[in-house]
Amino acid sequence: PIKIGVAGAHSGDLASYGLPTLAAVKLVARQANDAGGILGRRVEILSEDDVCKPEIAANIAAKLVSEHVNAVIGHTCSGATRAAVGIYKAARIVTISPSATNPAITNGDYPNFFRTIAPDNAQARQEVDFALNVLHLQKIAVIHDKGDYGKGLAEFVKKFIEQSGRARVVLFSGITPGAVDYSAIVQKIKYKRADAVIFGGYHPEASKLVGQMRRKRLRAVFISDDGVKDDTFIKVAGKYAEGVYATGPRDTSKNPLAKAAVAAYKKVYHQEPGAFFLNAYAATEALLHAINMAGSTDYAQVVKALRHEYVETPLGKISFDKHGEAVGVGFAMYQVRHGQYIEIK
Amino acid sequence: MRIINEIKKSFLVALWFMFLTFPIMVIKVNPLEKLIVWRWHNLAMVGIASFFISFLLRCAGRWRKSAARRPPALTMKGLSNNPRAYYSALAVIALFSLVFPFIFSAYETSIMTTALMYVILGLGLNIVVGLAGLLDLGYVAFYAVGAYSYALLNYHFGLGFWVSLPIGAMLAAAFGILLGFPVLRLRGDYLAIVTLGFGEIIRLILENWNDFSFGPSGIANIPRPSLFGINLSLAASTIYVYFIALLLVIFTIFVVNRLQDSRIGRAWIALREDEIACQAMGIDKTRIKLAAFAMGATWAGMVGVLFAAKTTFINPASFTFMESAIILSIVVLGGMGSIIGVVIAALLFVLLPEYLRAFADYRMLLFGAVMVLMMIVRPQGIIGKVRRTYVRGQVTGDKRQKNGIITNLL
Amino acid sequence: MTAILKVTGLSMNFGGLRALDDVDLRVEPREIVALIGPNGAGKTTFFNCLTGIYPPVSGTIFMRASSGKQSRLNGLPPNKITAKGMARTFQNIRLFPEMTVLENVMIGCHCRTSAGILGAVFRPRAVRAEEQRIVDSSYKILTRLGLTDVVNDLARNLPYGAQRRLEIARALATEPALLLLDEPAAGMNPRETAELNQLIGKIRDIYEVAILLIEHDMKLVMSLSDRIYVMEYGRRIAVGTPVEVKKNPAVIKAYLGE
Amino acid sequence: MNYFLDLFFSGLTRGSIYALIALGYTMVYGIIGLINFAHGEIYMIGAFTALIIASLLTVLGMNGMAILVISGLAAMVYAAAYGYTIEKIAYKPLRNSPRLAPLISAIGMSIFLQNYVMLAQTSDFLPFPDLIPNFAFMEPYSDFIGSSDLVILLTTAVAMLLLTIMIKYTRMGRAMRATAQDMQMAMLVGIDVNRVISFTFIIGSVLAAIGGLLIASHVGQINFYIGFIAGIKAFTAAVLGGIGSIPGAVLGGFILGLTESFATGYVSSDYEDVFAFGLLVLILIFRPSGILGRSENQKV
Amino acid sequence: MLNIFNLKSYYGNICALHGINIDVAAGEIVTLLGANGAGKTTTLMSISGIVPPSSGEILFMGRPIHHLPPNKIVGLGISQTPEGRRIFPQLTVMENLSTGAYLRRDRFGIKEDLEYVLTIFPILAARKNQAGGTLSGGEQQMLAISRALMARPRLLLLDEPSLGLAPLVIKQIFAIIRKINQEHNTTIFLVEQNANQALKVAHRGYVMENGTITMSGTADELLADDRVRQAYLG
Ligand SMILES: Nc1ncnc2c1ncn2[C@@H]1O[C@H](COP(=O)(O)OP(=O)(O)OP(=O)(O)O)[C@@H](O)[C@H]1O
Ligand SMILES: Nc1ncnc2c1ncn2[C@@H]1O[C@H](COP(=O)(O)OP(=O)(O)OP(=O)(O)O)[C@@H](O)[C@H]1O
Ligand SMILES: [Mg+2]
Ligand SMILES: [Mg+2]
Repeated sequence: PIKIGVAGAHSGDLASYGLPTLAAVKLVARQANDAGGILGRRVEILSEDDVCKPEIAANIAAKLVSEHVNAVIGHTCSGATRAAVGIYKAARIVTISPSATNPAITNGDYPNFFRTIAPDNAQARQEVDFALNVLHLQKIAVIHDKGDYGKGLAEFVKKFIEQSGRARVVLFSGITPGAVDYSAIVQKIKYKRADAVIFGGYHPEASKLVGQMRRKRLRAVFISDDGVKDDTFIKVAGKYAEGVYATGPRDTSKNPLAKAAVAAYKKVYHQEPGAFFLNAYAATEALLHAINMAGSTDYAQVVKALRHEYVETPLGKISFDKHGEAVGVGFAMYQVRHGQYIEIK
Repeated sequence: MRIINEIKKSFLVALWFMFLTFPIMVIKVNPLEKLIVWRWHNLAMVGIASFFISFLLRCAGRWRKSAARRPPALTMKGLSNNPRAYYSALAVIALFSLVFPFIFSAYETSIMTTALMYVILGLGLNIVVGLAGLLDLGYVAFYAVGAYSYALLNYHFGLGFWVSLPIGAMLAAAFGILLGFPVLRLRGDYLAIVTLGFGEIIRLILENWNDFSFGPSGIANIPRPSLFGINLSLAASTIYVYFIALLLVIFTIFVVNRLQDSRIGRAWIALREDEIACQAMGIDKTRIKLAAFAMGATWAGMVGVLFAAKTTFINPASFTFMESAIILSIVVLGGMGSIIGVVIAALLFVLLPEYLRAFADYRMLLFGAVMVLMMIVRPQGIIGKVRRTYVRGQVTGDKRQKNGIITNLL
Repeated sequence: MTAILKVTGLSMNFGGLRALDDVDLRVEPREIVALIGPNGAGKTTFFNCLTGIYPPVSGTIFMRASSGKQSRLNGLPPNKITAKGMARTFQNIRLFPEMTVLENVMIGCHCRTSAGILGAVFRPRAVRAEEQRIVDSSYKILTRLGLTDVVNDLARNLPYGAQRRLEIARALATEPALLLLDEPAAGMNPRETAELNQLIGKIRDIYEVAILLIEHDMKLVMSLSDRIYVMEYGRRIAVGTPVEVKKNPAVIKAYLGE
Repeated sequence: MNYFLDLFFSGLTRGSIYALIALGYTMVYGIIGLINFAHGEIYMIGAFTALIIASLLTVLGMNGMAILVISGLAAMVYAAAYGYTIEKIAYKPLRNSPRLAPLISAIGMSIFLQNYVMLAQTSDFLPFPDLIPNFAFMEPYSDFIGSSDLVILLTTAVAMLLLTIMIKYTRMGRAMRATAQDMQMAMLVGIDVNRVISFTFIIGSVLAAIGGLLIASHVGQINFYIGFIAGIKAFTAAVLGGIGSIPGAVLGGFILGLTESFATGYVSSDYEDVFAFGLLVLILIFRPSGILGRSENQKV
Repeated sequence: MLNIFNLKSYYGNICALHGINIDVAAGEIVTLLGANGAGKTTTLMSISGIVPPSSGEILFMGRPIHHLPPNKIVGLGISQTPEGRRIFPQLTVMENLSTGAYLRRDRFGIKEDLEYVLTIFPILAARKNQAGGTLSGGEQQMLAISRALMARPRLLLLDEPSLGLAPLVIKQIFAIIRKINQEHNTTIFLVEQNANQALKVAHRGYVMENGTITMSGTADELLADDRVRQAYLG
């Protein structure tokens, strides 16, 4: 069989970002197996929980290596990924993360690493360009959730705004995820007279933050990232979600593959898929496709196939560049209008 | 008749649990979609499972009651009284730990290394909690200090593992004293919350002070320990790190063992037992407390350095309160003050979740349940502590004093 | 001065309560002095002020060490006071219950020894010798107090009377010049009390300590003490030899009855 | 000045949230001296139960007020049942054990309950319906204090008052205090200690459920992990005010909330928790048993 | 009134009572003497249900009580003044007294008893609102006895009531024991170290050694017994 390791946070506070990935891989694998497997071989999944902790990730990586997995989908968090990817590299195992966005991972050290999500700097660039060029904002508050994803992104946002010289960062501040109330920071944003908030982080904090902003009649523009471009955000934030901008992969809503993936998920789990579900779905499809194209699970062949073969995924027709970044995902800016993310051309 | 009674009781328990778990186990709502899924099979499962578990526990309880009195606390006395058995057991363990990395996979070696690291952490915290009786819920802070010392010293000054090891230990000790000062007057649970806060403060600083610690994205590419300047392959260095950990464990056991039965160790225990009497015996409470914090922290700092070297990447996510809680659990489950107990508990606590991986999703659920269960079965810890006994050395005096009547004795 | 302990004008408050009110007291070398008075008179509080557990609000405490040096004890922490040669037992027994009897006494030697952490780890010869000395002297004290048979038992498991004796042993291990005993005979039956009576006398003779004693058992007090201080409501109401005190009408009214 | 008031009211809201959970912590601690780490999980289970029942009722087509009342009652009943059961399973067998054993058992319980809810429900965040109505009369003030803030504030105040009265003046309250001070002696005067302890857990859990419902409604979302963070903060608040003291828990909650709010407003939200814990250390240095705590000065 | 047959009690593995037999008739004062650690306190705790006996029987007015929880036993009319007083330190004197009457519902009777104890211990009336923990030793002892009386017991168990008290107070306490017994016809089971005094107030006595009853008889018999004199009267 073809063994795919799925490593990520499957318990603890970050489980909601790791479990959808696991579900996605399972769904894709089941589809492949139902269709007779890949290269006639069954796809088998080994799931491992790293709770987003580097040391556990390293141990798990050693475990997956010793169990001779052919490839790994994961890890969820950048930190865990960075602790594990070197071990996979030494064992020549392809690793595709649906959610690790730290730019440092694709700096060339790890030819075995790929990802189906835009790195922090790319997303940050897009957000800043949009804020400055399209919306012509002047005073921007940059808020983040103190996590490696959110804060990493926010750092880039701040840097790009300052480099542009056309706007000011009036506030750069982290909020504590899970805190029961964000009204103090909302008052501060108000006090600083920011005309926009760029938020780095995930949708639970974003919906809490935007909700409190609007309830306190703070109408500043809210711009956020891929972690927020998620239907759950709209449902949780409800009417307060209206008008929020978020970056995300292009045209997923119309993509039939994406629709099918979400439908398949709902059928099994009776709920909306969580964060990074489509990224993970795409990662798995890309992986299986590459193995199919390579005709074997040989490391070099698969890497080559990943780099050169395009594959249709819920994120679009993608391939990977030499750093491992997905090409063809095409990022766009979205806005919530009438309870839906609408792509802004 | 009795059995029927028991069945009736178990039945009631089952009913209670079915009621208890009803909304959460049976109804699954999807408020987004206004969708409701009823999972009645779960109710049946809960009912049946709780019936049988309750019934079995009842029988076990009855059996336990009828079977004499409580079994005597497990102590190492039996073993240590029998030197031959003791030394042969020791030899077997030594041999096993020596060949371990060569007969098991890199993964198992890696896990075992983690376990050994927790042994040291447990023994270190044992000094603070077990011996000195100071409840510390922020022990992980010192661990973080050690790990970041190595990572940063290496990043900025290129210092190697072996140089950083003592530095990390000393920095951690300094932090131990730093924590010790403000909490000198605090007792029991007030001490616990302040140490918890201290642990959180350290983690938050690491998370927020990017210029210093690189924030939540952490520090990568920390070199593994080198062997006389040679850089080892991944597999070889896994084994190498294992042996370093083993060495540190032996060193820790040696030191802690000696400390326990020393003048300072006795003062720690006296402090734990009765602070006022301890002072009245001429013990300087302040110094002895600070010494305990510093000594405890030293080990955490050392393991921190090793940790950074083993993982090659660190970020603040590794140093959460939960980590402190696990280390504390190791100490308590091991039997406070008992070295072997702590060793066994550390192995248990690290290996158990690993072996529970077989249960995939249920891993942490079972882990929590086992934690509760272990405490109920052995609240005083796996190994009861035995105080050292002294045989009469060349004590001056005579052998007349046998009977207990005071007046004859003087 | 010759007195080993000299207290003048000692006062102590708890909130609004004046627990000690201008108390004077002195103890000469090798003297046994008793402190008696109704419940709540402030006797234990007096001990607590002497040993540094409570800081007195006013008054002075002077103590003469065996070297002849006189020092003021006010404001010192308890451990320093013990180091200066004052040791005590507690009214409610405060042993270290999870330690063995011998270890309890060894703790008493703490302030007369010096091994530190490094010494404990490396165990140089000096430290080993010191440990041996601690064990030996502790053994010796225990032998003298008739606790030889239980040296390796946990203190918690001792019968009450033995615990009281162990407290005395532990205090003796600090090598005091002055021993403070707080109700040593409480909870003992008359025969045990009689034994204790002899024991205290012998301790004085062997260790050449002065003893200050709080006790409600008049038989013990009258037969042991050289002098008696009587307190009521934090104030000293009488002082004198046993015979004098027994006849003092104020004492009879406040304390002895009849 | 206005900014100051804004921050003040933010802190008040946050503080009353902490206080509401801290009350349960402090009650349990007061009686058996246990830091009940599973208390946060009871709060979470209360919120989840409320969500489940509320969603059920919404689907059945009920209207606002009825949903609030029924789901609130369900949350309280279930939280109480969980609190009661947890005490029986995880703490009662350890009543005469070393002090730390129940603490570890509580940590284990907390891990268990989190994962239980995660597995039985979902790891995702779920939107929590806005059960607290928006009062029209609060509309002009909503810049700095909303309806839900007001409701939480009032609930906390009422809960504190009722509890204080109950503990001070009722027979059960006296039994609780007696049990807390000397369990064996309480038995000797005829107090059914088991019942008193169960009762305490039930009251604490009901409070947690009320807190869970109100806070989840205020925040608008829940998942299985919300209890942990809220629990730690509430625990800190309880200690700050003097653990075991009912008014202390509320005072501690407010102080903590205000500190965090002002730290965010005038310094930086990055370090709000550092300020919170820093203040805790500072206060405990000067008052080692919390602001309103009784000093444990035992008579020597 | 109270019959104990072959009672055995353990602490963990340690056997504290090796099968003892004791009978107390209604209206009697019976004293239990013994050296430290003989098991006197354990006997009382077993009667009260705090240390549940492992075998044997305890009958109270003919009814077995050895399997009942402590609160039920108190409900039947047995209350205890335990060793070391065990005052609730943070409750006021009045609150301590009213916890004594915890199981009673007869307001009027409670009030009556309250007045009664305040007349026999007038000092408590003066200390009414003071926290129990700050009372002096003697006051605490009086409070402890009063608290037990507030349950209006049929059988009062007293564990070393004279411990740590001034001579004057000891005399008072023994006088009051006699008074309670005579005026209220309360049966009293008294554990004492102070054997002289105890035998003077008691009608009968038992002597306990190492967890077994070694002697029993009327108070006068015991006072006259040489072994008792030597071992306990000093
Ligand atoms: N820590 C304290 N806080 C408040 N009051 C105290 C404290 N310690 C003692 N007291 C009070 O001070 C007074 C003197 O108490 P102390 O213990 O010194 O009496 P004592 O003479 O030793 O009596 P006894 O013979 O009963 O032991 C008493 O009224 C007591 O309640
Ligand atoms: N909690 C306990 N755990 C273990 N052993 C105990 C415990 N309490 C008492 N014992 C032991 O049980 C025996 C009987 O003790 P008990 O307290 O009943 O004696 P006593 O006759 O009341 O003595 P005293 O005069 O000291 O009050 C003693 O040997 C004692 O060490
Ligand atoms: Mg006293
Ligand atoms: Mg007794």
